[in-house]
Amino acid sequence: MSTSAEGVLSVEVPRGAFHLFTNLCKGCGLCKEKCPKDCLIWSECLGSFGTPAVIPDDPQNCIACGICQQVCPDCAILIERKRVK
Amino acid sequence: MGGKVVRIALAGEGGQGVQSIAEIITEAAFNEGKEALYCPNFGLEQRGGVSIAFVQIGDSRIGAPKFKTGDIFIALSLRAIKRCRQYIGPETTLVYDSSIVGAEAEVPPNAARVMAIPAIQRSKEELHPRVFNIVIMGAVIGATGVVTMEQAREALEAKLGGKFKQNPDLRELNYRALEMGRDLIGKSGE
Amino acid sequence: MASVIEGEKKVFMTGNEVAAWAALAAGADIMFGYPITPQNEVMHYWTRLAPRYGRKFLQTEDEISAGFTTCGGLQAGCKAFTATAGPGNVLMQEPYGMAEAMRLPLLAIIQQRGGPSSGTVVYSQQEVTLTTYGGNGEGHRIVYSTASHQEIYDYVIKGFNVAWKYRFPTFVMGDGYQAKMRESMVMYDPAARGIELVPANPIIGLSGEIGVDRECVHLCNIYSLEEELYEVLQKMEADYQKMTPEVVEYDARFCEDAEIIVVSHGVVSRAGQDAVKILRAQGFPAGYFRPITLRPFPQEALRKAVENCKKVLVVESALNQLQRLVKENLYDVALEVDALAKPAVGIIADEIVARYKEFRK
Amino acid sequence: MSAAQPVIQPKMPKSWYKSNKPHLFCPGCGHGMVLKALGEAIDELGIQSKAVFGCDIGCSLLAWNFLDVDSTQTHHGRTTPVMVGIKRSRPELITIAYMGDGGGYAIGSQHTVNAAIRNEKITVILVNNTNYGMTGGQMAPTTLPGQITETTPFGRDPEETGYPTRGPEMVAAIASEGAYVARGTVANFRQLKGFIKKALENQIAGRGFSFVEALSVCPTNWRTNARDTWAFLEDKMTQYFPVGEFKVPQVKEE
Repeated sequence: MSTSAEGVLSVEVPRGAFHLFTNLCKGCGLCKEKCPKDCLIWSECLGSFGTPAVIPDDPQNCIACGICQQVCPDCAILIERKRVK
Repeated sequence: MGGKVVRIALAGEGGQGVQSIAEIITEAAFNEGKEALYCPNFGLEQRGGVSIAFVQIGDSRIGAPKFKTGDIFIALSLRAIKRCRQYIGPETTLVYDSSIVGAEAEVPPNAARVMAIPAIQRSKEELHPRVFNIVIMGAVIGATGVVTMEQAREALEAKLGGKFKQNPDLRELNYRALEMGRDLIGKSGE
Repeated sequence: MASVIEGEKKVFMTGNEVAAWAALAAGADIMFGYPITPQNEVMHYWTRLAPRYGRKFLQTEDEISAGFTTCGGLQAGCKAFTATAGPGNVLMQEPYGMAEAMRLPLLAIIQQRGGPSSGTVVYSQQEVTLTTYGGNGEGHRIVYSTASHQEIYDYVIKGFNVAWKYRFPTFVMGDGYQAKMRESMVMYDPAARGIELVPANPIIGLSGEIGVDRECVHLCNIYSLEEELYEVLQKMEADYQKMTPEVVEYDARFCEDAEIIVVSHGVVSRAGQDAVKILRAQGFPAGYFRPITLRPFPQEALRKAVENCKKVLVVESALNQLQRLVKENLYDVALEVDALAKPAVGIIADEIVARYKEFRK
Repeated sequence: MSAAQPVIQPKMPKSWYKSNKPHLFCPGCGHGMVLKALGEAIDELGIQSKAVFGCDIGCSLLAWNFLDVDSTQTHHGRTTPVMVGIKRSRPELITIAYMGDGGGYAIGSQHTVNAAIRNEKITVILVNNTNYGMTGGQMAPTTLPGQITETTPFGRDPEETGYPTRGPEMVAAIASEGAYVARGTVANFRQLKGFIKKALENQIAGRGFSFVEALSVCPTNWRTNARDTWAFLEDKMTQYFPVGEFKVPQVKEE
């Protein structure tokens, strides 16, 4: 996991990368509940409302399906997918 | 202010055509270059009740749209006399149709002059019951001289020209009704 | 836009018809309306005339909607207008408020009827308070009170111009008599009389690509902080005060040596003027004052008019509406104020003359 | 991470106004999802510069500067007539009336009904979260039977207060041919976006009134955690408010 100066939490996952923009995350947890692998947990980093931001528990569990990105009301999550060769 | 303003109130049952008479007379006065103001009483009586038209014709700008008492008051029904007696004063000539039963008892004693004219009867016998209101219009013109007969005929033409075209006999009928009304009052508007 | 009236044309028609013609001549693009007596014929004539000149109309589900569709049309940059009366005027206070707040050049023709509630469909001057100060604001509106068909025509044209120039909702307020009665007046092409029509322009739905040619527009109508709104209102009031001397109108006659000044507005001022002439002819030093704009009120002019007089006689077809405005604007002048107040009833010159003489005693 | 690497940007619709994000809606509020679906639909249709967005009062007012689109704030319940006024005056504009269930089904219900009947060529997006959010969670026309709100502290009793308004069903019943009516849910983003896009396309084609109700969530006033929020939407609300298209214009094949 890396945290950029802009407050982006980035996690390399097997099929790509999970990015979370802490300045946008309000910690609602809707994404957490929708994750089909149930792999999102509250991280140590705080979001814009001072609540914890989400992060995959184990990068290996994240399949980069993009559902968390889709349900986020604040566009705080970005899933980058590697091109399948 | 300036010259004398003639004030005319017409009252009748809805459908008797008092508003049309007022409209045609004021239109004629306007065409003659006079100042005219026609104010309909469009109260709740608009449908099924007493309909009143207030007409003022003069040489210069007319003041308030309504007036207290008219120079001439034309009543076409008993209810119209009862309801509108407030517009009859010591300077008012009251004209009503002689067929109205019980009218005499309702006539305010202060009217300057009272004339009962057989407009309904004569129009029915000699012309057509439908032109009764034109007979009344002739009576108004006869009594007040606010417009010339020529202008009245032109205003009629403007209002009913379409019907006259379809049935030219109607034109003659209306003209005769106009003259009948004037003669019933016994005064010439020309 | 082809001119609606060629040259000058003397006509004999109802005030509602005059209003529709005036809106056409003023370059109105679209009318939104809802039936209510005695305004209906404004819509009737408009719907017959508008298609000839490529203008539009929508009959809405109620006056609230008619007012708000008008607001939408104005934001989109069209000369939109509406007409209403009585209870409809009450419902329209809500959209008028939006027009006030967002500085939309709304023009409404009001034909006052008797109130409160459904009252009568006939006549009154009881919508003065409502039209000038109705709504949850400070009455940043322009209200013309007309006295004749000529004025309905003149002030509807002027009203559109003033609204689009100063961006305050503008009202041309007549009444049931003026709506329904017929009298002569002269219609004209505003351009032929040198009246330039203020062009309309959109404040939303602008041309150009967002992010390339322009920024997007976010029109705000609700503020989070009291201070924010205060600032907006301060600016509004400052603009209004600045505009006032340019817009305010009145008619004053025989006031210099008058002992009692008859103050009336709208159609009643016709009787007021006649009464003063009668009184003068009889040797009474009567004066005549008529505010043409009820908002902004011709305060300065009225105060000047009453300088030498002892009493003011307010005459209105309402109980205490013009009177309230008069008293407010003469608040510190030592004057006796009396009223001939006949709510929802017409007033004639003789009554004013009689009241004047009584008041004089 | 090397310095040459571009800074990663969140994937917001182009038609979102970026500088005021994070937006003002509460954590977990469904408005963000509905407006994301709308934003993406606007982007895909390329109508950002000719759309006019009008928002109601209630939580939807917070959307007044949400989009990078010409926008206007109206009054409670009055967004539909304002948008009708704009559309009637400037038919080339794409007008979007954005409101909540209170605005569209209670205080402004006459405008919803009559705009539908007149087949006004505007798009209405109505967010149904079963309560009045902005004012603190009172009963809305859409509050479910038994649901507790600030003004139904013992649960909504249909005997007292009637049953929830089924808006799209009503609109579909009264709108004429050419209208498009659907109900989506923020739980099915792709479908919701599809409905909104079709609704806008319907306006662009000038066919008629288009109306999309979006079932949404209000964790703040529902006082629910994320799990219960989804559960209320997906298990309770959809039972009463079926998702799908209720009226689709018959488009003639050329």
